[in-house]
Amino acid sequence: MPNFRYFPNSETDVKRIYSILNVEGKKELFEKIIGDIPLIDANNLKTLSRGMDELSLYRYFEDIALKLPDKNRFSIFAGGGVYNHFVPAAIDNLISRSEFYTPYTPYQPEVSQGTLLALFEFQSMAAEILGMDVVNASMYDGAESLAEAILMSLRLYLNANPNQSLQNRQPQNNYSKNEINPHSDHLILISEGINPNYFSVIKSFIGDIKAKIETVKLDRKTGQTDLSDLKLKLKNNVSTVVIQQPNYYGIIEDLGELEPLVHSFSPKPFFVVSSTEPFSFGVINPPGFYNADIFAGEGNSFGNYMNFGGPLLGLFGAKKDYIRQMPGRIVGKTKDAKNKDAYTFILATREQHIRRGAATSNICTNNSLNAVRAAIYLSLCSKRGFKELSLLNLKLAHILYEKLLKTGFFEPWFSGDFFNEFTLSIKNEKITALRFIEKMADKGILAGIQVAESGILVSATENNDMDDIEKYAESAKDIIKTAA
Amino acid sequence: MPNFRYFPNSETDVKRIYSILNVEGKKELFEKIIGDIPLIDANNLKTLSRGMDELSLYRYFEDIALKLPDKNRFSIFAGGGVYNHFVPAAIDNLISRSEFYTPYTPYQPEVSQGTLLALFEFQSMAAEILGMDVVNASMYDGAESLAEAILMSLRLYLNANPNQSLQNRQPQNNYSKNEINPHSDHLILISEGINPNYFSVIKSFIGDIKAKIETVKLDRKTGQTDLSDLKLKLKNNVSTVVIQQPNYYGIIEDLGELEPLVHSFSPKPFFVVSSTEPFSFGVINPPGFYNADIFAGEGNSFGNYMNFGGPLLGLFGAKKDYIRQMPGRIVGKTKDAKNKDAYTFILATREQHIRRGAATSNICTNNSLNAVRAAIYLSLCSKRGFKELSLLNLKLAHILYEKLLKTGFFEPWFSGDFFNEFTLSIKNEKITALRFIEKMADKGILAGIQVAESGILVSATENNDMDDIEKYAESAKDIIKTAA
Amino acid sequence: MANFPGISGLFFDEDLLIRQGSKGVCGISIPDCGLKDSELEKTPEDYINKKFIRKKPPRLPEVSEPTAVRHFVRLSSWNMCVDSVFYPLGSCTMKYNPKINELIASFDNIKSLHPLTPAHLVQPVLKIIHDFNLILCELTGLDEFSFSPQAGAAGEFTGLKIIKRYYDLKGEKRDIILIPDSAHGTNPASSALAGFTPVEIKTGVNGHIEAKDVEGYLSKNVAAIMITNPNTLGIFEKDIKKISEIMHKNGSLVYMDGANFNAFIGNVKVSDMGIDIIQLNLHKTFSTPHGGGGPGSGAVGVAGFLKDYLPAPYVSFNNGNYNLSEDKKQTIGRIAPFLCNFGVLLKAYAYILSLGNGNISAVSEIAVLNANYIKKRLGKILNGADPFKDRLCMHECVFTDKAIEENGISTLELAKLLIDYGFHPPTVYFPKNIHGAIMIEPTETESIKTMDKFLKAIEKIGFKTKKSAALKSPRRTKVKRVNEALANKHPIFKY
Amino acid sequence: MANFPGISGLFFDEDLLIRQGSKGVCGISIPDCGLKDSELEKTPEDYINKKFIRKKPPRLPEVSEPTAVRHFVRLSSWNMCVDSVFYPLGSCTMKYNPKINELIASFDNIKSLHPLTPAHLVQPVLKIIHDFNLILCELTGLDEFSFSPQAGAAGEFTGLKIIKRYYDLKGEKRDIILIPDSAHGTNPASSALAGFTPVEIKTGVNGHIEAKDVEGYLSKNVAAIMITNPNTLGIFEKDIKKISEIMHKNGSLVYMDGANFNAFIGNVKVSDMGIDIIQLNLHKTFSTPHGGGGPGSGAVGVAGFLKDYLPAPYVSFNNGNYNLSEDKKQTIGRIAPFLCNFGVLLKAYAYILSLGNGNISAVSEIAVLNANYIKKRLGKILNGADPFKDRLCMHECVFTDKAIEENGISTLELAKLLIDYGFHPPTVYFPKNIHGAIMIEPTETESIKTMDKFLKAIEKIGFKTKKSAALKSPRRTKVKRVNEALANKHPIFKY
Ligand SMILES: Cc1ncc(COP(=O)(O)O)c(C=O)c1O
Ligand SMILES: Cc1ncc(COP(=O)(O)O)c(C=O)c1O
Repeated sequence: MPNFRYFPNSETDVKRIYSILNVEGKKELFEKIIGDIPLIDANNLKTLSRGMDELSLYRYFEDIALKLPDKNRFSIFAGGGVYNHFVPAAIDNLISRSEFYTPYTPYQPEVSQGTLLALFEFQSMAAEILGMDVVNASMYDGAESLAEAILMSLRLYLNANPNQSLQNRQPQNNYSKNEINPHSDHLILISEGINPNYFSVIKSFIGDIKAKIETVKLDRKTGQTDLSDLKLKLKNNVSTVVIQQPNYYGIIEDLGELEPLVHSFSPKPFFVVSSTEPFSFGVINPPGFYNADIFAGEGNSFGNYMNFGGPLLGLFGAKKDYIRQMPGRIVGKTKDAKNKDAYTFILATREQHIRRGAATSNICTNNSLNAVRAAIYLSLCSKRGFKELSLLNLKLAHILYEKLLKTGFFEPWFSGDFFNEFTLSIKNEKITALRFIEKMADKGILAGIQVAESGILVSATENNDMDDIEKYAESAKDIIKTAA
Repeated sequence: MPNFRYFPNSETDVKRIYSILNVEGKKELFEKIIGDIPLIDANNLKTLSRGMDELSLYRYFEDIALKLPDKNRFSIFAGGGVYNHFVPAAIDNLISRSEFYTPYTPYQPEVSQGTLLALFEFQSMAAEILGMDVVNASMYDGAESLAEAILMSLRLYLNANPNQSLQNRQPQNNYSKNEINPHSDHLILISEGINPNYFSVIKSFIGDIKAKIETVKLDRKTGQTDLSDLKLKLKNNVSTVVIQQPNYYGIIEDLGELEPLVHSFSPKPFFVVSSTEPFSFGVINPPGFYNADIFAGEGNSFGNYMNFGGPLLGLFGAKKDYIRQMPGRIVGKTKDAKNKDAYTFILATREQHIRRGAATSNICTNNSLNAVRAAIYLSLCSKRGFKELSLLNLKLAHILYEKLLKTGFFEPWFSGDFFNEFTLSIKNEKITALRFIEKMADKGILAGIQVAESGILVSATENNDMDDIEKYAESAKDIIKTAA
Repeated sequence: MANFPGISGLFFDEDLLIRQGSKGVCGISIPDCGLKDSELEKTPEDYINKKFIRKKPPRLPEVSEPTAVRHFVRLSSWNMCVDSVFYPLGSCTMKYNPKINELIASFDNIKSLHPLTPAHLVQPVLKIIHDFNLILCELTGLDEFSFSPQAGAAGEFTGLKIIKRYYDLKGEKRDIILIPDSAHGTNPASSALAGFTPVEIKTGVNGHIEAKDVEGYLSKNVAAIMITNPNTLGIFEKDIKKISEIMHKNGSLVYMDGANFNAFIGNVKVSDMGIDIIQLNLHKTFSTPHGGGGPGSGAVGVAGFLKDYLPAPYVSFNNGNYNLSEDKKQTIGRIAPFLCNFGVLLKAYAYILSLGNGNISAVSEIAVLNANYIKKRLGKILNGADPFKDRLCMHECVFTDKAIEENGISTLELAKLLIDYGFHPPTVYFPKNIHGAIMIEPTETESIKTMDKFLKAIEKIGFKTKKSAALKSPRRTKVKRVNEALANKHPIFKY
Repeated sequence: MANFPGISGLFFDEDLLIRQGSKGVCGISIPDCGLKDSELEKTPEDYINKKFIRKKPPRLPEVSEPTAVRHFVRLSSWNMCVDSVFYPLGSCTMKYNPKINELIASFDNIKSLHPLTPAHLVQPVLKIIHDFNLILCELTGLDEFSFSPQAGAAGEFTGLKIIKRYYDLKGEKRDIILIPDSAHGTNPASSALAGFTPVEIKTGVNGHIEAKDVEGYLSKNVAAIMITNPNTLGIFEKDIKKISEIMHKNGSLVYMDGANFNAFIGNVKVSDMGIDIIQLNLHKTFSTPHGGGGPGSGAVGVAGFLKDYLPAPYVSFNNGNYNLSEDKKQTIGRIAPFLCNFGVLLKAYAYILSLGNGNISAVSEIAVLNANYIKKRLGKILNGADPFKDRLCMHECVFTDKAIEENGISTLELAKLLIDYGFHPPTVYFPKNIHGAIMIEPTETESIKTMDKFLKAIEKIGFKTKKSAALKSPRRTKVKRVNEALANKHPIFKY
């Protein structure tokens, strides 16, 4: 048995256990347990070296980091679902406390009040920002959250319209009836303004059930979901309408127009709003303001790093009445044996560890730590800071937008209002969006995301100052002008 | 009153206090207190800008960091009192815990047991490594520690030889007699092997008292303190002999020969050993092994960063009998009211906050946090790791030494054994050590420290691997060969 | 020190932050980003239609940075965690989370990487994912892993989707997944989510599924068996090879829930058990911290014939370049919005590089030894409570409440009493097929010394504790027994 | 929540690490640094003379990384700290330590900088030191600062050395330093260390030194007065200008202990008080954390005529280049082995840049307001205990034990009882000239809400606590009242 820095037992300790167990050594131990399945000799594993001390490991990854774009010299104007916001130092300091990052899920509330209270505060603050009644303690990310929101809307729709439920929904086994994934053949209307990756994830989730997806067009001019197309597609079996706010192209949807349309239809479909940038709700009206039934989106902008795309922070909110159909954990306030305030998970009977096959979701491990980061972040921002930062994002994006248009090399895709993200097309056919992004990257700028041959989605956050913005405009001009 | 992120009181809160105090505003407040001294308007301060949000501040220092040698591409072979050792990640994680870095000195032991126990462990481990009876809870750095050690030796010498004390040592005032700084005219012998910066600090400390300093030569061949010169200089009024181990030039001193000489002289001088690299004591015999009376040196190599030279970690140890003359804080083990183990500062009557002008030192704030870092570091190293790392340092330095000699462009200054540091001279007169260091720096190597026109002091630690060492040798060859 | 780690000490209570505010106070300063004064003065109305503009800002706390920091520092102190206590939560593999891995994952250039950065700029990152795949393949004997799934349950869902698609494309209608009664709740839930009907099969008396029992459940409707190995009783599924054969003969697939991979990593390959699909919980076996609930990473691996079903995108390697590809013909599609939980995966990768082939097999060896040490010693203490007395367990062991109940102590009370002794309780009342289950997983990063104290505590609790004291437990904690019934009766989910 | 933050909770006891080891275990792995096997096998004897080689390795713990980490995590939880409690330790300025400053000081390229890196490579670092000097000069009105001193006491020593050298070079033999009785212990100790004889002068009834009293102490032997302003009673030395005049007229100098600079930073310049030399404790006024005892930084500033006496080296600026220079003609020499405690200074610099000229004066304004709020309210609660009832204090206030003693509670007991209420005690029994002194410094980073709770706690302690309870305090802490007498009788200073 090799000694290794993470093993507290010495060779002698290990020998002692072997002798207590009356087993001679590793070979006998495993053979006794696993029978005739062959043992491997790990020493022969070819994909691994012998092991690494900490210094070598540090140098190894340091080398890797040095080969990546240098964070401190690379301006990021890409959004598309993940935004480059600044993370105050207090968050990392607090989250690096073992008590936050090394416990398990708070199954024993008496020794987990810290995480539970932080999550309760997260739920409360997120609910305020979204204007929703109730927000859960996190989902994986915006996409998974939205897919689960659609499943939930199907369940709700079935409950509200029992006659619309399909054939046999009886349990075929000792699990109670399958509630996660209703076997309905309803129609889900999804705006084309939804993030395309989210759309893919939804398809993966919905793919194996009877429900169908139809998309609702965007207005070519404004970039908002087309009201008349929605009207056209609102049929009798539409269970759900999904809108992203601001939408993938950065455009602020007119939820005030969309929602009445949806909710006045009968049988009433569920109005599900998503967002990849809830920072927008510091400036624009939140989903709850427009009577959204469910909100499901991404909360990574709140105190989390981009992490090359994960882990992120799935936000999930709903109207109070729907709480029992929500997926994921919810922290509630209660009392302890001495009648003092205490926090614990509530409504666990929705969840897989109690309800198993009939749970409202399969989610178990979620993204709690990211939610705690968000709780710290929003606390630091405070009421005033959140609003002001949001406004700053709005301004920076608009300044960049104006500057880019002024170069004469860009054309806006849409006329609709936007928050901190917008879509442009490049006016020189000799250079594709992809090539443009590559060329810009050579100059230390991640210019955005390609959304069409010549279409580019650009965002700005407080991490982009006027120098960065000027540099973007100058570099873009140079590149497009000289493209041939 | 401006709102600022570090101020929890709102404008209203501040107004409330003003009204409670019956004061109108800032102007009145300060004028009432300070009378006719003019108030300044901070807004007009020219050396400051308006203030910085965290993001701007971060970017500001990030910019500065980018202009410094990139730690990840710069090999450091400079020692000379501060060594470039690797710091395991666990240390930073633990030290970043608020409970370690944001308390004050543990004046209230009941709420400071964490720091106290950690310091007790530090004292214990440092005492083991140095072979000394007792080590205190830290000094500022090796130089200050050594200067205080010399003062302590003077006090001890006076106590041991009361007839040798000078004229009137009576208190002239209501402070008890001045013990920190004995007005003696004794002689302090200091080996020329002492770090020159330490020597300067000692001179600053000793400068205003009657004691005199004389240096003891190094043997030109071995680089060790010259026994015959020491013998020559050991006179009746020598209170103290100071030797650094390994000495400034990296040479291991033959303490086994020096100590008997010192201690057999009568009246007996105090044998003070210093070190800037106590990592050596994983391989070589520690000061205590040679019956050192006091050890005073630098402990920064244990889990601390170089920090451009500060804060460092002053180590101070002594024989048990001398504990009451030691400077600085000492943690001791005791019992609490329920007879359970508890820790607290002991022998505080030595210290300035009790004894004021008659304390054994003026030190108050010390370098506790650096000592706690060392405690964590030595715990992680553990018995085996400390020894092995020490040996690794020895090997790397010797391999580098051999490689450099092999280039034919270097000549050793001394023949004595060394640990992880050695002195060479450059064999091409066309290039000075200074120029050599500059040229090497251009190649990403901090080659060492200039110790003479053509002399260079070079060290190696576990942070220098064979690639770095090869690169050093190759680059050195190129530079010296082509120097003209 | 005390005989047991649990003692009483000074805590600091803390109000909700929303109650600590003062009007206008805020814990950040807003950058001006170089905006001109004229721009700084502008309002939302200058940019967007008034109808969109939020009038009532969200009611967030109004606190300074010091107030917020003190709040969360105090909160944190109310948590137990792996770094503060022995945390033998069964089936959770609460091993030590190495600090160097946290440091590496927090390197600026890594944590601030946008997922849609062009591939040629992120080659080293793609290479990590590519190489980690090869390592997991060699460790399991399977042929390709996808890192899309964000946690174990998502991995199960992904695996089941693959099964679904496999049969769909084969034109076979199979909608049953066989799942042992000891399975984790996510197994049936994921099956249902993927559109299957989970059917429960009973564990045999020896603590594992008997091959012969499986036969009874078979039909042409059975798509797969979803088997946790070792199972949540800590018992190795001895018949696994035979079960795989039976399933394959039935035209069905074998899914293994690999959450307990820590039990044999580096010593046995799952390919040798006939496994077709597995998910590995990197946040368990591969040491990434659990974060008080997440995030995780649930890599899914498959045998060769299922490679083309894996989610999009994946990292391809062609002509010396790594790329994000979506060209798998039968892919089940996208599971996550971006490539993977890279921030988690990276720590797992650093962990496996640290261990290397020289130390990896010792992980499971010591994990199994430690669990058996507890099983053996606790089996003596809790006489009659070890349902599998004569068997060696793997990484965890499970006891009934028999012995303690005879002394009037319930499993729940044991759990709460252990807290006062300074230990996190084991997993309790799971799996369901063990009466009052107490499920203990020590992991390889705990010492005999620690386990001995834990065992002593259980002995004291089981045999020297009065019911009245048990009812009042835990008594040292900040909050005493939490009223869960009340919490559910009147849900209060925000302030 | 509870009315007061102090409540009881679950702690974890922890043995000395040396008792937790197991033979051969170790918490690091040794790199091979690319050494060949033949080199790896070598022993010390292959390199150095046998006589030097240590035979018995130091007896250090033998523990794994998890064991060490858990140990120190547990230890840490036994500490009170600014981030967890109100810490109104008088004259210690326990303000909030901004996290961003910690982050900046831990940037790789900064923390790993060798002090002897050639100057042309470290220009930005030297510029920081240079610029910080200018800022401190403008804030104080003095003409140059040295950053050599490692803490406040070292700053005092440096200042006193300057005084010493000044008179030596002038050929005047002056060896007395006048020091008020309320001065911090370091003042007389530093004076003695610098070769002076400290002479104590009495504080007047109004809490400050009366100019007329100073006259009585004057002689040609008086080198300087060393005056803390505001003094440790929190009282501004109202006569300071006059005292300076008197001293200067006597040919003596005026040294100000600037540890309490937080009281008027940004509102008053010390040059306007006639100060010749000052030390500023950057670890107090400038927000750098105190680290449970240190490190600190005690920058020393002087008026123009003393610039040439400052320690070596210093940062010079010539022809666009920053350099380390040692060319000051009358320099007292070197105080520290390298330039300064840069790791501390940098945080202080970041702090002052954060505040800027827009916020800096609010620091002292709110610090003074908060202290006066406590003074006023507590003065009512502790009737008769405020020795300077009708005066405004500055950053801190001080009370006698009169009111509480009437109720049988001593200052020490008040301190220990406050702990149970969840507050760090104020500084107690200092300064000596106040009976049973209770010295409270809230700083500007605490809220009225927090102070109100603290005041309520004192009220309860002073008037509703039984002596028997007081004697047993603190009772919530891990260890109860620590036996300091025993500790000193039989010193045990290592395991
Ligand atoms: C056996 C088993 N399977 C699956 C899971 C689910 O994994 P996750 O929580 O990562 O979704 C768990 C986690 O507790 C488990 O123990
Ligand atoms: C008034 C005063 N002067 C001097 C000092 C000494 O400063 P330091 O502890 O940094 O040496 C202190 C520190 O407590 C102090 O309060």
